[in-house]
Amino acid sequence: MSIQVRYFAALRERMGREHDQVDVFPEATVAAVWARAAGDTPLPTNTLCAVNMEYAEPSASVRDGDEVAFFPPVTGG
Amino acid sequence: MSIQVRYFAALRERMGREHDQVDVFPEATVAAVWARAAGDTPLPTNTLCAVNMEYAEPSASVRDGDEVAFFPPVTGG
Amino acid sequence: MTIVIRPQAFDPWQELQDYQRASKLGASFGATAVFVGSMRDFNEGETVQAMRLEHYQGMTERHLEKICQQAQSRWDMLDCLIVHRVGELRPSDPIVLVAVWSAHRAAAFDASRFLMEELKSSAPFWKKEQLAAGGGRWVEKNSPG
Amino acid sequence: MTIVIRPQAFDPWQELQDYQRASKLGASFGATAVFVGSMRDFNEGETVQAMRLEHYQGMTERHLEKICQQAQSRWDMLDCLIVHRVGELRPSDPIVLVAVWSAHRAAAFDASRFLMEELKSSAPFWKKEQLAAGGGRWVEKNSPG
Repeated sequence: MSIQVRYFAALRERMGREHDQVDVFPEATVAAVWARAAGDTPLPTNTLCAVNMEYAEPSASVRDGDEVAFFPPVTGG
Repeated sequence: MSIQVRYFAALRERMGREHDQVDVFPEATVAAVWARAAGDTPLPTNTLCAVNMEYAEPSASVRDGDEVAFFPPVTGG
Repeated sequence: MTIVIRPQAFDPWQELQDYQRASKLGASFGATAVFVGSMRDFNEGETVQAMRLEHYQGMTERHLEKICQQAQSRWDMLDCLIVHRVGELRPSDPIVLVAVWSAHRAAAFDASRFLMEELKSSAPFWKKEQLAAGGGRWVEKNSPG
Repeated sequence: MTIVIRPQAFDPWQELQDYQRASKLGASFGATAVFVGSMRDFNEGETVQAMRLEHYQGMTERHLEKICQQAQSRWDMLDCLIVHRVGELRPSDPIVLVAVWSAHRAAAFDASRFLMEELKSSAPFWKKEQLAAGGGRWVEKNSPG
């Protein structure tokens, strides 16, 4: 399955890129998407995850074509 | 002692006037000022009292030259 | 800290724009909380055509200053503005504007609400409604906040 | 219910004036509660020269709509407006405007505060400060309200 991965803010800077396109096995989780995209880098503490623009847990599963985003705690307002 | 008495809103309309000038004995209270100004009319329930533009109880005493006001519950804002 | 009793209609957003432009607050404030109360055309089951707002000149200003000072002693307010209309009002006319500037949002939220509740429960203003069905009636008491 | 993400500077009072004039609220509302968050020139012991506000286009709008709907289900809101700045900001620039119109004041106060707290704790925006002393730093988390 092909997943579009996006990074924001400090995490985007740390990754050195805005997005990735990764292939994962069916039934893969958000955490598996991270592992595939980031290689050995563990998911930083406090990182928030979203699937198709809705907050999701790392244990949530993804589907082909999903957009998965990773970002630090939000600081708007 | 001479006291300036003022009425506001519904109470002003009920009294049929905006103010009175009354003479009371030394050590007179706000309640005594009312009695002198209003004659037999008892102080309507919920009436608020002020002496020199500060809220006061009917039992508060007044001094020569004071301005005493009577008015219904406030409804601003 | 500014308190204005105004017999003319006012636009609260225009007041705020003018007030803030003239102020020396600069970039010290991070939060502004504002409340505007306006005249509705409907109250307690009746259509209201107009309203007369009476106040106790002198005591009203003094009392509003006192509640501003109370707010200032309880919260880190950088500034506050109260504008209150008196006289003859029409539906949709703004009645009251309360604005608080502070460094952080909790103080602005808390102080603006405190000022409104104190104003409504204790500042000497009185409303008389002119009903569409004819006749006038004094509003007897404010709803709890 | 209107949500605007704006890359240009805005004057919150002008926004409110324009929005309310164009609205069909008439004399149905008795209460408007507004919060404006603006950029301070000082944060966590440092003078801040400028700020960049990043967001997740699409998710941010959708998330703000969701919290407006939550507020609408909890309080009798007649209307609400959220304007949030993104891009390059200077000290004293407004960052966010939240406004709620309702018949009575408790709903306006409660809903506007709810919207701000939800926005700050969960809407995908991120601030990067440019310090006067040199260098940039990401704001790590929002203060509790």
